[in-house]
Amino acid sequence: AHEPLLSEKGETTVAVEDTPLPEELTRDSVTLPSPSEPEIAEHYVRLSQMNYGVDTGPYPLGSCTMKYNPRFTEDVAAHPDAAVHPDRSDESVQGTLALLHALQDSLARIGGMDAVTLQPPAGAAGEFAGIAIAKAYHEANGEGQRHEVVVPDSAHGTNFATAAMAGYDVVSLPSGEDGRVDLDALEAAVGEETAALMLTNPNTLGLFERDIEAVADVVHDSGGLLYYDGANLNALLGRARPGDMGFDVMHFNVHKTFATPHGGGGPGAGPVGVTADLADFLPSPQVREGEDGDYERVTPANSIGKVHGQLGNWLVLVKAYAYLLRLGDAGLRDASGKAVLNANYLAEQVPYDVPYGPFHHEFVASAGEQDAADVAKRMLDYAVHPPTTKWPETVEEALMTEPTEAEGLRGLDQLAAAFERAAADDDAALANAPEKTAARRIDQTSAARDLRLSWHALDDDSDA
Amino acid sequence: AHEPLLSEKGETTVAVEDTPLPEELTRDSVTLPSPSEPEIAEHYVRLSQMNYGVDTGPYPLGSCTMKYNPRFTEDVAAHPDAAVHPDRSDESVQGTLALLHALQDSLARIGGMDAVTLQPPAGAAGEFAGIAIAKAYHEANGEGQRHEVVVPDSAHGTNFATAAMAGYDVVSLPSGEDGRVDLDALEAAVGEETAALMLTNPNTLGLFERDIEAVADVVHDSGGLLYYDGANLNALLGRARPGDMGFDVMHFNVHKTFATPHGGGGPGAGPVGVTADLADFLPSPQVREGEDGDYERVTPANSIGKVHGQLGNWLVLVKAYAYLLRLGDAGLRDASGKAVLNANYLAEQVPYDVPYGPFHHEFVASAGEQDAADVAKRMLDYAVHPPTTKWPETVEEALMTEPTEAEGLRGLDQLAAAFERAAADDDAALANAPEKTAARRIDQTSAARDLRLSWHALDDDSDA
Amino acid sequence: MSGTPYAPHTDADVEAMLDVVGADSIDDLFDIPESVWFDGAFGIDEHTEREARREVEGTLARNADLTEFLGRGHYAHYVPSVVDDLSGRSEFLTSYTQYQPEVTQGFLQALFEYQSLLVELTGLGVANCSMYDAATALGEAALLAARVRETTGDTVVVPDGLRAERESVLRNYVAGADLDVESVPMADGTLDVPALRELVDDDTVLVYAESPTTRGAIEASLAEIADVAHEHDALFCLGSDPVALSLLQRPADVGADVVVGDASVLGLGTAYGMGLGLFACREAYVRQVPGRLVGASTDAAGKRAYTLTLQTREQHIRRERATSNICTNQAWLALRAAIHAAWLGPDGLVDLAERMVELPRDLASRLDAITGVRAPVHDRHHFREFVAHTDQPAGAVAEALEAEGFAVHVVGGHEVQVCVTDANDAHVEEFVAAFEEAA
Amino acid sequence: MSGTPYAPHTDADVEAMLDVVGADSIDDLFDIPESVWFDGAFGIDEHTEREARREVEGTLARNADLTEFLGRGHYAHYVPSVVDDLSGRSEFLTSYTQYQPEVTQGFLQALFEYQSLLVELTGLGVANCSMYDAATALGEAALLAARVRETTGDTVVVPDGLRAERESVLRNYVAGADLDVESVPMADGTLDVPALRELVDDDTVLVYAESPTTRGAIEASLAEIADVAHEHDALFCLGSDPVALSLLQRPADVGADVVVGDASVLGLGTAYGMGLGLFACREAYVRQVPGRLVGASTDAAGKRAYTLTLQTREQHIRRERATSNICTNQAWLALRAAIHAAWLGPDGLVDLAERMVELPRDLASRLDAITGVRAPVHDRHHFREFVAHTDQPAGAVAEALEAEGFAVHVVGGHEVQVCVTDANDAHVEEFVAAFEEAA
Repeated sequence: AHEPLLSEKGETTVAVEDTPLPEELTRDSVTLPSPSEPEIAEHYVRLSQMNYGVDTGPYPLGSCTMKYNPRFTEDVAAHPDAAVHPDRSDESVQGTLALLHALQDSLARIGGMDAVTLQPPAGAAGEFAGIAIAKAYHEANGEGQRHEVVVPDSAHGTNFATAAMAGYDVVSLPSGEDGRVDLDALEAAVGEETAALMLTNPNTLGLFERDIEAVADVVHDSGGLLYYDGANLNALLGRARPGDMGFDVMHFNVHKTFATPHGGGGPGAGPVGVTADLADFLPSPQVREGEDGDYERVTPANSIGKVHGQLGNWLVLVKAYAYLLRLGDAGLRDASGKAVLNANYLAEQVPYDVPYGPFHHEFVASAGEQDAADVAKRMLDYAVHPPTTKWPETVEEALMTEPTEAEGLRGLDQLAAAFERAAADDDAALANAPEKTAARRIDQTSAARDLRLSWHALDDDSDA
Repeated sequence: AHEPLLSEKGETTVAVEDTPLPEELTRDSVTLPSPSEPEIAEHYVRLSQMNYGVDTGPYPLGSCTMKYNPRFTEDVAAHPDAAVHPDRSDESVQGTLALLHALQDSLARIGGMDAVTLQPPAGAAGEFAGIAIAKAYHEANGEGQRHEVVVPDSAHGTNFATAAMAGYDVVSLPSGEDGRVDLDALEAAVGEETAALMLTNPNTLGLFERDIEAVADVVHDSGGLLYYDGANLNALLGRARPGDMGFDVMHFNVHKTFATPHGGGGPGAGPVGVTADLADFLPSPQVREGEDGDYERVTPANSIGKVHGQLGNWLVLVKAYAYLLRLGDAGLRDASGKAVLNANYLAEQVPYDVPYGPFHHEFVASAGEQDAADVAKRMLDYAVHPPTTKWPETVEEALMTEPTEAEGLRGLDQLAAAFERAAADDDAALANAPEKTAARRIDQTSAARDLRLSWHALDDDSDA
Repeated sequence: MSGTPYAPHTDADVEAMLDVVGADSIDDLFDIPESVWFDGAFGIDEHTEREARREVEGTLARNADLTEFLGRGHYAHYVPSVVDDLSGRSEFLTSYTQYQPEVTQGFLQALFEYQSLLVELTGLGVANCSMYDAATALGEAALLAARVRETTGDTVVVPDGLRAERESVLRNYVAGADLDVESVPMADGTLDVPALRELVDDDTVLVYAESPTTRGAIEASLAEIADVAHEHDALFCLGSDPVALSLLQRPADVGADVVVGDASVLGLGTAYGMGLGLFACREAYVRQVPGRLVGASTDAAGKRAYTLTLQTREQHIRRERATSNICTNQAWLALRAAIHAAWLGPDGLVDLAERMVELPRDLASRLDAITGVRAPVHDRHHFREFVAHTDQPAGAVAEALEAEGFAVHVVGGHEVQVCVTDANDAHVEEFVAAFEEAA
Repeated sequence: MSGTPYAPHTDADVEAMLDVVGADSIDDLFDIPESVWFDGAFGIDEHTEREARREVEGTLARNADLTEFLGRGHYAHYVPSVVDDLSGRSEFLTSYTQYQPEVTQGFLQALFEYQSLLVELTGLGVANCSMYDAATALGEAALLAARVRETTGDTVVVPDGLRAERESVLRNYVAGADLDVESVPMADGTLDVPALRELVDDDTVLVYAESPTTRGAIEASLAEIADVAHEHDALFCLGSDPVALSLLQRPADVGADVVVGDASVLGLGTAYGMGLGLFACREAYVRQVPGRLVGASTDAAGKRAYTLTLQTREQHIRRERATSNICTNQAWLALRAAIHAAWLGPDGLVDLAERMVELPRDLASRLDAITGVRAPVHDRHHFREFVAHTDQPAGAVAEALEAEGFAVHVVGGHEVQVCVTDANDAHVEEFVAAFEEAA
């Protein structure tokens, strides 16, 4: 399967002239493809057929929670009443504000938090907002000297990047033998310079930080705050809440936990929950229910300001809210339970060693002598999407596997078979993989060395 | 690619008991698949990927007019105001009636007819309605003795079947040397027993019946009526009208000419146009504009009654109307022009003989020594949909090819290349085709001999 | 714009193509005699996509905003979003009839599954890929009966309560076969079986009964009706729908030879009367079945594969000896119905059907409590709908209800018919209040 | 229902799986200390799909039915149906970031085409796959400027007329890099270039200007502004959008080093401020670009193939030394924008942009004719929108308009701002009439 670029199907150069503007304000020309609608439909239908999605088959990407995206939430988000301008008066968008308020409230209860902002448009943006809130809090308390954020070595790369972006020095915390936070190492790492510890729980190995309360005490005793990375929240819904564990700030990934589609890389949404002490620092605006029952946008007293031009990815939030209503308490708890059951069941079938446990919604197997990335490529030949690979680095040749609750026995067994077959393949077969996909193994080195980032840059010898 | 049956993914038997009805009124149990929504999505997404559609590539099925189906017409048909019950009062469905009235009117003008019914739900149903109207007309004129319908030997099979279904004896009219109606043969065939001649123009060879006026005279002189099969109307839009050629009754195939999607076999719509003399016989109801500007449903004076429980395939009619508005006069005429240009251009590239011409929107090539059905199967390997084959029988090993206006130079050249390659293949290659499709050549004989028409009947040895 | 937006040709393409075919202009390619060349205009203005949408949607918006309590053969149930999403995939929506099965396995399998659903619900061996609607399916059933009957006959017997539209379609369908249609009276909402016994004789080719009936009553005497038909070598055809069939007696168990009805209760809804003709019959008649059949087979690699089968019954092969002239049918709606049924599953189907007994029972009792109203009129079990007697003229009641935003049927001088399903049950409170005012 | 409808497990499946893993119950699989085990309820009721739809749609329906003449950075254009249909295909919508390019060539190619569109429109060598919105793209531009500058600096200069929300985001983004934000005054709707020249010095890392400005004026001095920035080794960042860029001066031609803005004007619309952050820059800065980049390469068979490239800039590889923490971005909206742009084509884009000059010009002259109204306030060319002076207090005018069903911005004591595009131009007559009443 190969689909030419739209530009290769025919470009047109339009001279920009005789416009309603003086010539000096306008460009000379525009050269772009000018496909007819039938050609557009064919182009994108074909491209879609060259793309793996949740409906295509199992998608066990560890830490990504690629669960089924219910269709009705798309219809709800497409409702004409959802298409409103952000500068409307509060009175004229009571529906939008009511929904946002209800979602703030639901997320607060799910996280065990006292207040939630829906503004951050992605998980990383949520981290940024959360750390900015922590920073503002420390500054307001005259503790602006706290310049370090502590991050376990197995954490998501975003945690490190976020802390740096917010102006913090990053302190990497080595994991303990058991794959969890080492309390002694933590004691050594935190102190008067610590602004926060960022933690995922269950962590990236799928392990619950059993000492979480002690961890919280250590951090709090040092004057720091505890930040919860919501990437793995799908493991805990209805069975444990970050707020109850001592976390002060957290973000939610609605495109992971609450089934909004990932869209090939977004839009997601990364709401942030905080305890009461931090609520005044939330971004502006928050949605509040007024005394008359109407909803209004208000600016928290010590607001950090904004992390997004408006209220974030509104349509994504609508989908998340619809999902929450569909499932309710029992559905959310069941989703979590089946996600954990699936991971445990699948791990039993996988021919690779799983060094750490007990894990929850995901497990990290080790490909051992095999190259994990090659194993993944080979699994593509067996018609499934492979797990996340080579991370966390604390496991050799890691295969980080998260089937989610949306996979049934059939899908799990299909995954297990793909693992089995790849494990039995020799290095040559792995190195040559994939063989059965639309594209074969792609040359990353040449892509990065000889940059071709637009069709303008193409003049290649590839057999296009 | 293989997708198990839903039943093979797991059936559930539900005992029907403790219902609100007495037991003697209820069944015992129901056994059906009970897939979860993720499984349903996966199932049908995979099935769709095993299906060729207009967006997949060229679709040059002669006589089928597989043109691009504009997406916006789907949105229009999905509008909540289109979802109404047929038993509503006229006053409460003025929108629906206004649309139907406007479509009746537009089609009348396009066909050169005086009145149009939108009720027939498909082309064949349109034929049936049209012939029933002709019959009622003759009976009203005391000419009930006319018991024959004349149909050219190259005509669509439906014409024969329709006439028979309406209780007529079918007289097959041999084509002339030039592929058109032979006036002498026609003179011989028609007479006092002739109720109607059914004709397609251009005919199934793509040829315009140049003597159409003489044909009309012969039929009318015999007291018969002239019926126009609208299957090939895409060839004439804006350049000729059946009414102007002397046709008394005609049907339109909106899923051919007016771009409503064929849906894998319907729903289509087959509106019927008639001259003023026949208008009183149209099915009930017609939509009329009353004196107050409101629209109302009325029963024509000598109505044949109904050919569909209500007003036909309403949502399909909405799409057809939206298409007409989008194109307007100029667009319709251009569509026709480009359809004819495309057929002529493609025929130039095809390595097979095209015995008859000048053709319009389609041409019939002869595969000669090759088996046309095998050629078609081989073209599947070359990633295009093949033409209609083995029909009309007046051309040896016919390849009836209709690219429609929706194909551009790229698509036409792709088709030409597929024809070229198949023409160059030997018999073994043709007999083995297709090789590259999801399913290989399917055994028709065993399908018909050993009938398995539901999953209940499956107990097969196939490698499912 | 001065042409179709749905052709890819640039002006240069057209010129190049004209060169190849050796013509000066597109018009030159048309072999149309001057005398019938059309020089006029249709007078249809072209519109941008946005304009066309605004125009059509603006027209549709002239429909009044009514909550419908309407049924009588056309029913709305909640259609889940997956139906639109999956059936709307263009590989399904824009494909042709499956004459090249090797590249249309997806649709063929979906239709095979649809057939299987109906086989399960009816208990009969064969279900086709669809007829146009319930009315045309009934017409085809009568023609099938005439074909399969050993001796000729000339009568089709239908219930007196049948919708007039269905009877009219039936009459048109059977006219060519010289069959006549006779009606048998109803007794308190269902068929008058003694009267039926009187009417049916050896000239009867088909007896048709419905359950639920047009007035919403569940027919209790199906087996008896079948016996009457069979005693005279007539076929028994039952009219029903897939939701009702999930709960009511299995047609095969009561002796039905053919089942017809409208399967658009799944996947579509009322759609101003657009339908999905259900057609199932005993396996013995398979070679006389109208319409398309999908069968399982194997491909050259020995894998299971699906294909249209018994095409020799059809018009494109057998011409005037075909079992019907139908070709294009309602395949895409069959796909939608199959998706909807899969989404419900057997549990969901039975649950839904049970609610279709409970909802009208409850609503009837609410209306019955209103002074001047008696409901249901018939002492029967009901499905989805029932008839209510109003002391006020029914027309006036319906008009008053319409003024309040509700639509009901007027089915007699003092009778209105009311249908309640999962699509309108959320409005029952307001409806009852309005009814109280109106009656 | 007593669980998620989106897991396929039957009860028997669960039992069998528990057997395999050797647990008595699902709860046993959770390694959560008793002390933090949650026994409470969230209090979120479960809903059927139909109930959930009714609930959410009912909530949304509380939004007033207003015709919006609103802009200021968030614009609605007509989005053709193909955008929804094609982007909604689940292979696109439900896919993850393209970390396995061999099975995600379709999305990668679409993003490559999106990048190419922006490269063409900006004339700059690099465009990324998206930032969140215009505000965050500006923040990233400032951080890029700080990274690429040879000497350190501490100031970002922005126009005084910048939306407060964008400035707030910018301040948050640059706080970690210890940069401050300063505003340069506007002169009659566009940047005050002499004032800019005063303000910019060697501590300036970035000069940001917009065209069209937040007040809808087209900036005529872009090249001069760029020169001021470049004289001090600062980067020049232009804020615009893809429709405006189709007509206005090409950023590369006026010396822009970075272009940011909101590309959701294509394929999405206002969506309560959800955006699609446009980010393009000179090729020289490619290794400092935030966000994702798709590059062309070849596969093992020598065929062209696409892949995410330069991932070493990104957080999952480089952690705290990444160019940004962004990972999930707005990829699906980029796909939608690309489809919309393809549908328009270069002709359609330029035509649309020309109408965005004509429509506000015409509307301003209509409003100007109303007694007590002066429009446009600024003696500039405008794009999509303009500011009007009202003798009446602007708040009162806006309130009166809202009562008539129209929304406008209040941007000063006696200034309202009005935006007109192809999405609301059909309502201009009624709007002018309402304005006449209101003013």
